[in-house]
Amino acid sequence: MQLSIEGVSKAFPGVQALDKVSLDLRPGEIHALMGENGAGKSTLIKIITGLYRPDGGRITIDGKEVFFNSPRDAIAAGIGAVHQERNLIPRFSVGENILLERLPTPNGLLDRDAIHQEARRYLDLLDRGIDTRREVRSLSVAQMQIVEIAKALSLETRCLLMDEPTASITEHETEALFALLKRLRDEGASIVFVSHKLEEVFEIADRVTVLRDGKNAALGEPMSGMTRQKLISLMVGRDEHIVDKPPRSRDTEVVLEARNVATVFGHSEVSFALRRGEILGLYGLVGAGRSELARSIVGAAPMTGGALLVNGKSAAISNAYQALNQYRIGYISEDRKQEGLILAHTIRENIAVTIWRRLAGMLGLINPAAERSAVNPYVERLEIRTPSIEQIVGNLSGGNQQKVSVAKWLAANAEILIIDEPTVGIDIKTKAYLHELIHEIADGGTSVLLISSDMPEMVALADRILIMHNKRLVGEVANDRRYDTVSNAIMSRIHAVEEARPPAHTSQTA
Amino acid sequence: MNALLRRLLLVEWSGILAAIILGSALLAWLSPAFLTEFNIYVMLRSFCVALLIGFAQMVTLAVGQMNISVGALGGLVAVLAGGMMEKMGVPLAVAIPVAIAIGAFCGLLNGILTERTGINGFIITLATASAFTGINLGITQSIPFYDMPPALVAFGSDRFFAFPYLLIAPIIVTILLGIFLSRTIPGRQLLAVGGNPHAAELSGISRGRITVLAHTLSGALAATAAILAVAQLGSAQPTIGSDWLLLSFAAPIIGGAALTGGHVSVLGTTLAVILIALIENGMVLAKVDPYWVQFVLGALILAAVWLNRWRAVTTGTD
Amino acid sequence: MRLSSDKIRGFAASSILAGFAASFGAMGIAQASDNKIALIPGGPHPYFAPWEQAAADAQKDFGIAAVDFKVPQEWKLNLQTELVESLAAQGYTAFGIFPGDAVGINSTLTELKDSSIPSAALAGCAQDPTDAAFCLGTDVYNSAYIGTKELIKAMGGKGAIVHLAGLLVDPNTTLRVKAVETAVAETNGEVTLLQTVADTDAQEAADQKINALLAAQKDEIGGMIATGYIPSVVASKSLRTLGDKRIKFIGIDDDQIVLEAIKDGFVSGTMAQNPYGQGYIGAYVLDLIASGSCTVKEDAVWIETPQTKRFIDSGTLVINADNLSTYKDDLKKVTTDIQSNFKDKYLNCQ
Amino acid sequence: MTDETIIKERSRPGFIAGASAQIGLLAIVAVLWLVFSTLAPGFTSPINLFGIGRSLAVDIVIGFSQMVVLATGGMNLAVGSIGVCAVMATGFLLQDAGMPVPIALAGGLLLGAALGWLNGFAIVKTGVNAFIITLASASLFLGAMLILTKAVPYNALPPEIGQFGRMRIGGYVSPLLFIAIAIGVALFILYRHTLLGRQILAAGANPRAAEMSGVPVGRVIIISHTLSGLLAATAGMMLVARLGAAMPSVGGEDWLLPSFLGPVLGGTLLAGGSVAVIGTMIGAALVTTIRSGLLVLQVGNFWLQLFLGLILLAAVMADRYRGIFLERRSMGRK
Repeated sequence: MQLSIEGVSKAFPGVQALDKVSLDLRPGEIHALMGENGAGKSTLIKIITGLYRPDGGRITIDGKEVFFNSPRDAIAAGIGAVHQERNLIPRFSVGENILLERLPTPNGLLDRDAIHQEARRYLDLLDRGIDTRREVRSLSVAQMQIVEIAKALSLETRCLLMDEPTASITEHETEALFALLKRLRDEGASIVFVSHKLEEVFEIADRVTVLRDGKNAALGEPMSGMTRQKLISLMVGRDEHIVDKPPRSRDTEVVLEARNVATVFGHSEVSFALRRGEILGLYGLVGAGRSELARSIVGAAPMTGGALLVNGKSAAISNAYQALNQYRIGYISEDRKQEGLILAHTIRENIAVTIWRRLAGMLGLINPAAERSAVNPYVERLEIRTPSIEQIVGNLSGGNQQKVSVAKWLAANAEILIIDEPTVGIDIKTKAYLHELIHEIADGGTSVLLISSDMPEMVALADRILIMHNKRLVGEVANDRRYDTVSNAIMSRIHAVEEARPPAHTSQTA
Repeated sequence: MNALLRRLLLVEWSGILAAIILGSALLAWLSPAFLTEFNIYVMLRSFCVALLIGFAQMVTLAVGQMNISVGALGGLVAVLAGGMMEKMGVPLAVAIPVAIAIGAFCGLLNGILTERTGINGFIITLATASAFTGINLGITQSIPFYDMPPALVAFGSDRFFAFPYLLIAPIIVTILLGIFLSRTIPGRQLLAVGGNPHAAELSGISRGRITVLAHTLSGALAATAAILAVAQLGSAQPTIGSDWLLLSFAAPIIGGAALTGGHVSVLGTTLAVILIALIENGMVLAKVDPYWVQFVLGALILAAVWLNRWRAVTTGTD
Repeated sequence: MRLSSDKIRGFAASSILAGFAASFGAMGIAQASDNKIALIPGGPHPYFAPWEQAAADAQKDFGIAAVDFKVPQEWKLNLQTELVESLAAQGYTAFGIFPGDAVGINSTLTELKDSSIPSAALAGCAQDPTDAAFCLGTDVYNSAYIGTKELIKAMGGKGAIVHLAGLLVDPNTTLRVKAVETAVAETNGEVTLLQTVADTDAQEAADQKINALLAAQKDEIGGMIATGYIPSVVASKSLRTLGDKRIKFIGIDDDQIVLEAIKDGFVSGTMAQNPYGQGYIGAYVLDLIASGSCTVKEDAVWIETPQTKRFIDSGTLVINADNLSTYKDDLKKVTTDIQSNFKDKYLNCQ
Repeated sequence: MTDETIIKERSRPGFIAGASAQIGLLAIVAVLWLVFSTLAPGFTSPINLFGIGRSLAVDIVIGFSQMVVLATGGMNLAVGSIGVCAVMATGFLLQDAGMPVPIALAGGLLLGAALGWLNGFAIVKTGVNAFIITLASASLFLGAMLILTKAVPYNALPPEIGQFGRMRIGGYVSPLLFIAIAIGVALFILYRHTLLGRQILAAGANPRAAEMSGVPVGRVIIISHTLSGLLAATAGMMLVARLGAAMPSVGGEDWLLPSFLGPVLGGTLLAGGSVAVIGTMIGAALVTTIRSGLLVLQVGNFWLQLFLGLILLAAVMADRYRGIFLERRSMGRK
């Protein structure tokens, strides 16, 4: 299918999101769509999938102009998509979600067996471990992402738009996805691929279109002639700033110690020590139980055994409120929208939520001026791009949202920060900035427990790396900032454990 | 805990079922009249209208909406049906479908207004509730229509042993609704829109059309409830529906529906209505002092809910 | 001028009652007046339907500028008081009110009095202390008492009875409960009160409770008395469905369903009230008071009830199979009697 | 434009719903006042204005008692039951126990707050939906009241209570209206300027995120329900003054719709996390105005409800299209 976008524009109140943007997609290619957050990628995808109507320009399929009034029209025209937002029905089974808009009804009624058989076919392309009869709300974030992809695949459209499909899945699954995409391409499908991970783009894309501030910065350039630096400068307009900081020494005192911790999620014998001012990485495949461990540490889920010591003293943390206010432990959730931010509230309120107690004066009154002056430095320091701190957080780009999330915890003055997937879906510039910031936080004496599925990120940030597999810690790797050796060491450790026991489903995450 | 019990406990309505069984056993022991044929008939009959009221609200809850006008709409349909039959001599076979169609139309109106204006369905149906009641009172001047066709009245009171003929209607509706919500495309789409409207839309489901569908269905169900109420009471009273609102929410929500939409249970709602009917019947049978009735009602609802909560916590299916 | 034309129309009116009334007008007892009188029920309810005709007749017969029947949107105290306030703002000069809430209405009546607007409680009474000029209506206590006596008579003086009462939070319900208990107590144990079932004012609730009751104790129950409109209707229907003529039942008000059940022998009787007369006489007297020509006689021979010291019985009679066809005439006669003696008995007029 | 454009559709102006939305609703109320006073001179007569103000005052406070719970994303179906319990408690303290007025009022308010606390405590401890808990407790509270009082009203209260209810300031205004406004101001400050208010809104908008940020969500919900009980009791006290008596028939289910009407019309979301204090007052004013206007216009007896519904519908639609129009215009400028 020859999909062509010609000079499309779209304005929202206060913003020109797209300004005469073009994109041409040929049959049998993987076309990368790149750009920083806010550059207009998602808006463009929403126009192609019929969710938005463009103010100007035209869309043609095989030379004929098309008008999409709803996602329905786009699907009918043969365009499938994986959107950036989570688009699953929580209470529906995996199978039903995959086949949602065309559930099989052989005699007027749904045929559940057929649904699960059919869904299985697509899901098996990516992950055999997910049961199609499970309710989606019981899946982990990564598993949901895989379901999303299977859902898009199941449309069997000749054109597939993928807005950051790999954002929350691990390398293992990414590899499977890429193999699949390549096969589809070779069979003649056209694929638009949006990602912030340059490594992935270089691995898989044939051509690249770059957006910057709602305009074309590059239009369908072949990847063969592209270098990393050139791509970055197209997106950012300047060169990438690469953090390269030597690992810190680790002879400071232990601030957080886990001794044989067990949890309701099934963790057992988890023991580690986090020292003052260090960044301790926690790496693992999807379903390894990293986020769940973090949640147990801050008291959001009960521990069933073992002990936690904060500053050498035994700590019984029963909720996140206590974790923050008594033990100064903060948790920046991977699920920004559900657990991190209050999207409907302003930047000021989101950042100040952790420090209202400190700001409140007589009778619990909060002085608005004091609040603003407490918040403003963080907005400036983190370069949160916004016209005002009264902006609703839901209206910010993903990167800026993440900055707000981090700012909140900086303001809270936590001594121990658990940071879960800090740069998922974040553009390169912001990502680099956040990396710098995390280093800065650690240098300032805060201890960081970093959870990330992004191997380069892990290598760039952590001082040492714990490896978690199936709810157990299976090893520790020292980080010398050399990507190849460190990632090899980690992966071979995981594979060794994997081979030592019969293959377990990775889907048992609660 | 043996495996069967554990599996049963996993089902979300099992707590209510347990409450029903416990309550029935207690009542059978307390009052010999409880298990008599006539009392069973009485309970089954009182359960009919309530169940349809619960369903009328349940379908709007499913899509993430609310219908404050269930009662007003039911009242309007009741008097229009009564008026048609008494004043215009419309035969029963015509009047019933027309009345249900009127209910569906009123629901359609709710749906279209909600969808087109983008105003919260709560507010729209609050306003239309007042309008429907106004038409009802304007037509009847608060005087009921009495001359109902004998066939309808007989349908409302006759029985086959303990089985009231009136129960046929809710049984059919329950089965159809169960199939509709679990096995048909519009039914699944309805729950999909309730569960995640944005995702449903991206999957090519028309959110607007489905919302309108839910309201229309709600109107038709409320109309059916109204006709049953007319049959049951033997006259078309303008006050029909005036006390439906709270029950309409209580039944689906006690039955496990999420107020936020996307999750409802036909079986759960049915059991909740049975539970409520049982409690009310039981209080008369047990000769509860009238001043204690309200208190006992509250305590029993709380106990049933607590039982279900205990089940959820124990089995971890929160 | 107005009087004469009204008089002619009055004579033309076919009803006996209108004839009587108009002849009073002709005798010069009533004067044409500029009063605007509102008759306000507690809410929409079939009981009050005759008030509309009563208002129209009174306006015509007594030459009153306006007698209007105004209905609160719902059976709620605040909607009734808002209606009264609004009508007072629009210049109505007298109010005949059914106190949907016997206690709650009083502050509004006090306010009316403060603005020199007279008011009377019609159909039911406001609870003393009240600023209503008088209460013309059914003595709820007495009606329930007589009804129970009637029931006991029908049962042959012994057996067990059940009381179907209305909303428990309504003060009148409390009185009715007491009345039934008193009547039962007077039988010295011959008759027992098996159960009181309350909150039967909504269709479905009544249907459910009454049927459950019959299911449970059909054989023990010798008789039932209903003191609310809806339970009367529902119980009549249930007894017909059950086909049980053994259980005696006394209802209240003359709803068609109840009357037919009496005709067919399923119901022993019902306590008729006199809504038309309440509205008609009420308007007549309020007009006299509001015109300033008459005041209420403090030392008149009022009936004293548990609710108020200034009660006038608008007539309670038992409808049974015998007087089914004639009770309306009986009530009209009662109305005429009360109206013709009202001035002398209860008012001081210049 | 951001990658999160879609959020815009669901987002809303600041946590105190945007001033412009409230100006729109206020404008509609103003237009209705203009229409009614032109068509029916009786509308602006002192007795009518006084009546409107007094009904409005009670409706506003009832609305507030629901609003404070809506802010947490819950609801309180027991407002009416709490109200009537407080009313009867005050009646008892005044008439049977012979307490002085201030102590009796304080007793009633305290009982209201305590019952609200009980609701909140049960909700937080059991984790059951607020809807179900308060549905059950509404029955429990009302039932307890009936058992204890046998539904006998207290109508021999000290006369100054009734006098207060009938008092007119400047011939037009009821002191009750000032009480309602004062409560409004206090709530406005609470949500805008205090730690507690902010925490309530954060917990209502996204309880998980708030919990993670160190907001004591459970405590905040309990406090909100306590406040709701206190406000319901306040509305009850106002009715005691208004009626000069304490009766078992006030409150109950009758308060349910008005309690939602004001806040929701005023822009409080049922989903939680936002309150519209001023909006609640305007929303209540809208309904009271339409109702009173129709009464003054003498719209047909039984048809009045129909017109009430239609005008309400027209008003909310007018407000809605005003919003859309403004949005379009601001885009046109771009």
